[in-house]
Amino acid sequence: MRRLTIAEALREGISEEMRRDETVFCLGEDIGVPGGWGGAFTVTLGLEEEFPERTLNTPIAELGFFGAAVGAAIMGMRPIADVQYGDFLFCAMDQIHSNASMLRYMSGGTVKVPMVMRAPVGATGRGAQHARNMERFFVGVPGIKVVAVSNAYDAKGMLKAAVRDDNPVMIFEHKLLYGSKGARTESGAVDGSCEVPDEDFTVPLDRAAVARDGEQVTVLGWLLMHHFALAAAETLATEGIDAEVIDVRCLSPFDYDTIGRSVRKTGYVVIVEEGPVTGGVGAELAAGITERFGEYLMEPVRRVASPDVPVPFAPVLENAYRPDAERIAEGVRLLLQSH
Amino acid sequence: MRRLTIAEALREGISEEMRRDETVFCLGEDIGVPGGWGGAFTVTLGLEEEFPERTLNTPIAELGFFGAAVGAAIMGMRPIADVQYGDFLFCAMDQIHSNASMLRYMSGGTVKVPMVMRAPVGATGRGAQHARNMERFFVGVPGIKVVAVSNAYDAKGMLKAAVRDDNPVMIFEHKLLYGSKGARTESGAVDGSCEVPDEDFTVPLDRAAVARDGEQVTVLGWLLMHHFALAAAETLATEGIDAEVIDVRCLSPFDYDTIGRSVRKTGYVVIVEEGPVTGGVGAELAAGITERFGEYLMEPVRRVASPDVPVPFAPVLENAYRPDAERIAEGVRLLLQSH
Amino acid sequence: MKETEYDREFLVDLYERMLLIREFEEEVKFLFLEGTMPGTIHQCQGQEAAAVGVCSALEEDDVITSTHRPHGHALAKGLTPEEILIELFGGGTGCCRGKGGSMHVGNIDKGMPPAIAIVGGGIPLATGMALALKMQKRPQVAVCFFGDGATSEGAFHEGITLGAIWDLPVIYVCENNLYGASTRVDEITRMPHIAERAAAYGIRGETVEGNDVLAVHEATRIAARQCRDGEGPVLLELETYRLTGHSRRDACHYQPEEEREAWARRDPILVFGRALCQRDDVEQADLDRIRCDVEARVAGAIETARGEPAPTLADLTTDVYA
Amino acid sequence: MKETEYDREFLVDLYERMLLIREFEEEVKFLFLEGTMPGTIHQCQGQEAAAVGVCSALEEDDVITSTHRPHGHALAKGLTPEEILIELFGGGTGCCRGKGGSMHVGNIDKGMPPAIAIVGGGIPLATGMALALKMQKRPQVAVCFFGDGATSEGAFHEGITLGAIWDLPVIYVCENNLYGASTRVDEITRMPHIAERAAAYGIRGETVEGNDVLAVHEATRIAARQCRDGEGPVLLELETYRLTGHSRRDACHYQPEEEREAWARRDPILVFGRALCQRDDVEQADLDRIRCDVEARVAGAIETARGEPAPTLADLTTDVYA
Ligand SMILES: Cc1ncc(C[n+]2csc(CCOP(=O)(O)OP(=O)(O)O)c2C)c(N)n1
Ligand SMILES: Cc1ncc(C[n+]2csc(CCOP(=O)(O)OP(=O)(O)O)c2C)c(N)n1
Ligand SMILES: [Mg+2]
Ligand SMILES: [Mg+2]
Repeated sequence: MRRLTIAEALREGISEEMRRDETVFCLGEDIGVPGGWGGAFTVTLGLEEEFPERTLNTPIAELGFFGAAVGAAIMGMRPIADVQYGDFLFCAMDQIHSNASMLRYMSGGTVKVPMVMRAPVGATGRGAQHARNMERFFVGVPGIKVVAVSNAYDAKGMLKAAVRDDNPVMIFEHKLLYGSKGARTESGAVDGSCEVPDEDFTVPLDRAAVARDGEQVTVLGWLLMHHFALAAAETLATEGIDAEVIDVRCLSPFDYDTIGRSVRKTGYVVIVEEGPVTGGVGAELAAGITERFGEYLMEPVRRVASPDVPVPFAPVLENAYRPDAERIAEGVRLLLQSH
Repeated sequence: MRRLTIAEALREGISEEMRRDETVFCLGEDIGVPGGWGGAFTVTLGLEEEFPERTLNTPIAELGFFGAAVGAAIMGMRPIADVQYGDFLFCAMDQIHSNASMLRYMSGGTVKVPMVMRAPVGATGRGAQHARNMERFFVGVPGIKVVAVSNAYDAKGMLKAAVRDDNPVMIFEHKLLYGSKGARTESGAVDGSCEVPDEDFTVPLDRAAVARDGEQVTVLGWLLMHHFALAAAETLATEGIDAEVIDVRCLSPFDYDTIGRSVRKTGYVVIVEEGPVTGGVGAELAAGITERFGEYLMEPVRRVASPDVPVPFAPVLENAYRPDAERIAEGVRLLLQSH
Repeated sequence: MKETEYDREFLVDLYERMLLIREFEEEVKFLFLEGTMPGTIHQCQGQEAAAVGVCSALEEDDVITSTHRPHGHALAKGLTPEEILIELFGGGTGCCRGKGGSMHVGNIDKGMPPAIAIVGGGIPLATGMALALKMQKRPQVAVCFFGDGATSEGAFHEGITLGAIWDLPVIYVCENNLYGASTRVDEITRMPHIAERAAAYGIRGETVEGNDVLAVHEATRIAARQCRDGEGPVLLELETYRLTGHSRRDACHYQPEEEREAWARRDPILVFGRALCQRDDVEQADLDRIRCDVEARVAGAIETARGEPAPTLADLTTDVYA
Repeated sequence: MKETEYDREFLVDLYERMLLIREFEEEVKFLFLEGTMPGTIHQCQGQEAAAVGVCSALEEDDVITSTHRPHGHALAKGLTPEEILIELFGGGTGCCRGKGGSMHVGNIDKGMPPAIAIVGGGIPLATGMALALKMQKRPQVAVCFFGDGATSEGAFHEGITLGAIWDLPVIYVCENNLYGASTRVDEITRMPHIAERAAAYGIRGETVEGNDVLAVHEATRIAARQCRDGEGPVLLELETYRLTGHSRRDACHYQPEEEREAWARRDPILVFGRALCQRDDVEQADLDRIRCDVEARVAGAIETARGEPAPTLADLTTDVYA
């Protein structure tokens, strides 16, 4: 076991899968240029050295190369397509939503589309067009699986599971969690590194993870917000509030077994989300939990999310946009007080 | 007052606004070709005769002409951009989400983007790629207003309000409600026509409409589902169940005043939606209602929507995909029984 | 036309294939108009030489992508009239199990994934299929059918850009039937020929008489060879015309009468049939016999298709994930 | 260069404008590296002749769109160093009230909407701005800046397609600096020149020595005239090079050393300064004085910008809707 950053863990996972299965290949902008950065966040750094023919640097043409990934996938390849920033998924939207997600169904189950998509999300001082949390635009879209990785272990394990899955899988990653180094270090980064085994392993694409056991309230988050939820739980613990913190991790489908177990136990739920509250992933999660476990809820599910605004640039505004540990803790307090 | 179909009402609304304000213009594919159809659903039929210079037939380039609409809007024009099928909004997604919706905020309020977007949605025997309900991809996106019109009066009034609004407004229309005639008649069409005044009028973009008063349960729907909800209410009435039926109509922002009044009265809510249940508009509506009026709810909000699948072609499957009056009624019965 | 250079069997086969498409489309049109067939249709009467000319120059294991107007391509690629018709009727045993419908017919086992009805959407897809072929070091080519209207889409530009820089074995086949829906091609570009756009990507482009099945066949044969030799992609523009509406019940009032008539005289089946009869070994009676066979074939297929069961409700939620 | 045909004042002004951009960018780079400026940056050292050459040929009420690399365009279009710097510092009185940041600087009152950081995204936008100008029968032109990398985007294709068929007064200005991020232009197209792509749209294209400010000025003047005469659009390719990283702290290891050095020798400010000194009425001392002025100007602007207040929390939720 070694401690790896998320960027390193993804890099290792990709390389191992490419070694294991020669139908696996990567494509994306600047992913493997000698002297370059290994994509926007160093994940594919050096990949072109071992796999010169399976590391495809693309032109800036997201619609084109996502579509090409779909086409290659239906012909037996297993592409891993990478956008530099999640926001650019809007450019590729048609190929993802109209082709990748639906070809299997439209073909009556005769075609399969085993492809992986990787997208960094989150507000990081770059202004509105390089900042959005794109999860909401993919959750619930039939035919696509969606996961979000908040630590290196999951990053590697889910990447590998995604590569081996026969469906299109979207992996959301957070810019502040990569642990990208050198010139690509992010200011405000949060540590997503952890011990990662040397042996081959995968992490299932439909299981949430209970990161902290607790009895009084269930706090659900993913990506950066999961880390902040853990920090909030520490604060709350000092106040005598015992929070269970779950890394939702699998966003489509949700793992209602794990979530349900917690809700039945605590009776209180706070969902934490980076991104405008209205129409976010938290909406579905809140509705789904209420439908399934409403009788156990002592109060309506509470959402702690961003206000309904684009991502502002000024640090003072961006920090107010992004929920932090204190806002999460306050959300929990308000929820528990309300009875 | 005359009885107009939705297609006619929109056509009239567009013409009147173009006469009133010469910055208003239309652009889209096949919208004003002599001898053509007036767009895919006859809405702009004949428009090019009165406004040859303000009826712009575009190439098949949704990203391009939506982007051009944004550019024209920030320069003082008021474009009305039309996609033939809502599904094609995916092609234009980047211009809508990254430019139209955010330019005002990014500019610190110095730019405005007064544009209207019109998109027909709904499953209508055309298979998966011409069938999706696109509302979910726009609800809650900061900077965009979203409405959905289920009758001719609203269609005209909201179209006019949208044209006069200084923000990007997305108008969803339903293929089965247009009342398109001649070669463009839709099989399975439902009557959306109604009396429409001759005088100038607008319908606000943030008000839901109580279409049927009732005491026992609130049924929320829009577009085609609203009509089916009304039909369900008739059936339920014969069983002694008195349903209040609300045409949600304004999807972003929601009118929680009107909705709240009803919820407080009935204590039971059913949301009806065409489209996969998971991550739909109904999720936000359910979460939002529960947060705001949870104490009045006797049972968790219930959603009646499509299963989480792409839209199938075979009529028997498509009919099962699309909620109908009977499934809505059954949803209400189950909800009321559950206590 | 160089009919004399080909042997009879080959030529008669081309004729029969075109006629099969025509007969299929005419019968389907009837079924739609009489209301027994559900959904909507986009048909290809008048464009049969494109589908048949191209596919006759391919190997069975080459692959194609198609559009909202896919019946002809599907038949030319070897899908049976039955599997397509069942699909059109919404039958559970159709080529897409009734889940696709007219705009999405295909059969991946025959080298044709479901047709892509998003205009231009098949272009990146075909590019990716060709990429797979190249990476897998297989000798096949991918053929990407699309219309003149599709050339304005970003997908056209991005797809061909990738095909070009990766030297992929893909033939981009533009059926220029002069209209995208009701919009004439000269309204959407200043360029007289779609093929000239090839230059922007540094690939070879060629304008071909699209109603001449042999010309199309030849151009495709050469393009396929070029692709197999690692010198792809190629852009072929097939000049043709649709002799029917854009979709069901379109009366085509946006097309000048004379234009329609002029193209009707260039009906690819008519023209090819006439040319065939110039040969010593082909007589009108042969062609008539073929027509009879084809009519019977299609009638039989319709009969079969009508009898097939619809999907069951349980099918609604299957095939979403693999 | 035809420096002799222009009067001194004009030429010295061009020099000063280029120098202002250079000095601005160098200071900003320093502020980023020392960590006092937040966010990320994309800078244009080495490309000053493009921004200044183009904008000097425009009227004040002409409009432009820009990209993720907008500082030079903004300064050339008449935004003050102060309003940009405040924005970069995240100040509430910046040109975008602190809500835009480096990648979105702009000031619509000066003919520049917020820069679009989605590569290619400004191209349809500029097209629409030109459409408005044409519909409003105004004499202005729109100029659309973008990079070589943007030419692969569907937005490039669709935007120019519309500009061409509607004969819009828009100049598509591609600053070909040989790289899109770390990817060399010859990896993304088979074509040696971006300008050749104009032919696919039936518009005029021209490759210009982008580091020669007068060549750029002249080419733009002619293109603008053409557009105002209703004969647009035009595609200009300005061959240039970025003498700095793609974004902050990029060491450019993907660029060959000799290439960097060769282009450093073609530094547009250096070259133009040298040419200016050939004139009888310009001496090195004049240029030195300009440099001093510019340095003082930028230093003063930084001073001012640092002192401006940040937005308040209440600003977070304003300006979402009009
Ligand atoms: C992205 C997209 N935009 C619009 C349409 C609606 N539409 C269907 S076919 C068609 C015309 C296509 O023209 P062309 O590519 O020339 O093909 P043809 O119909 O002539 O075969 C249009 C506009 C669509 N299906 N997809
Ligand atoms: C749609 C999109 N894809 C990718 C990026 C990330 N990105 C930012 S700048 C850039 C390179 C742009 O190259 P070019 O157009 O040549 O402009 P230059 O940076 O050279 O000025 C890339 C890939 C982006 N901003 N938008
Ligand atoms: Mg066509
Ligand atoms: Mg560049």
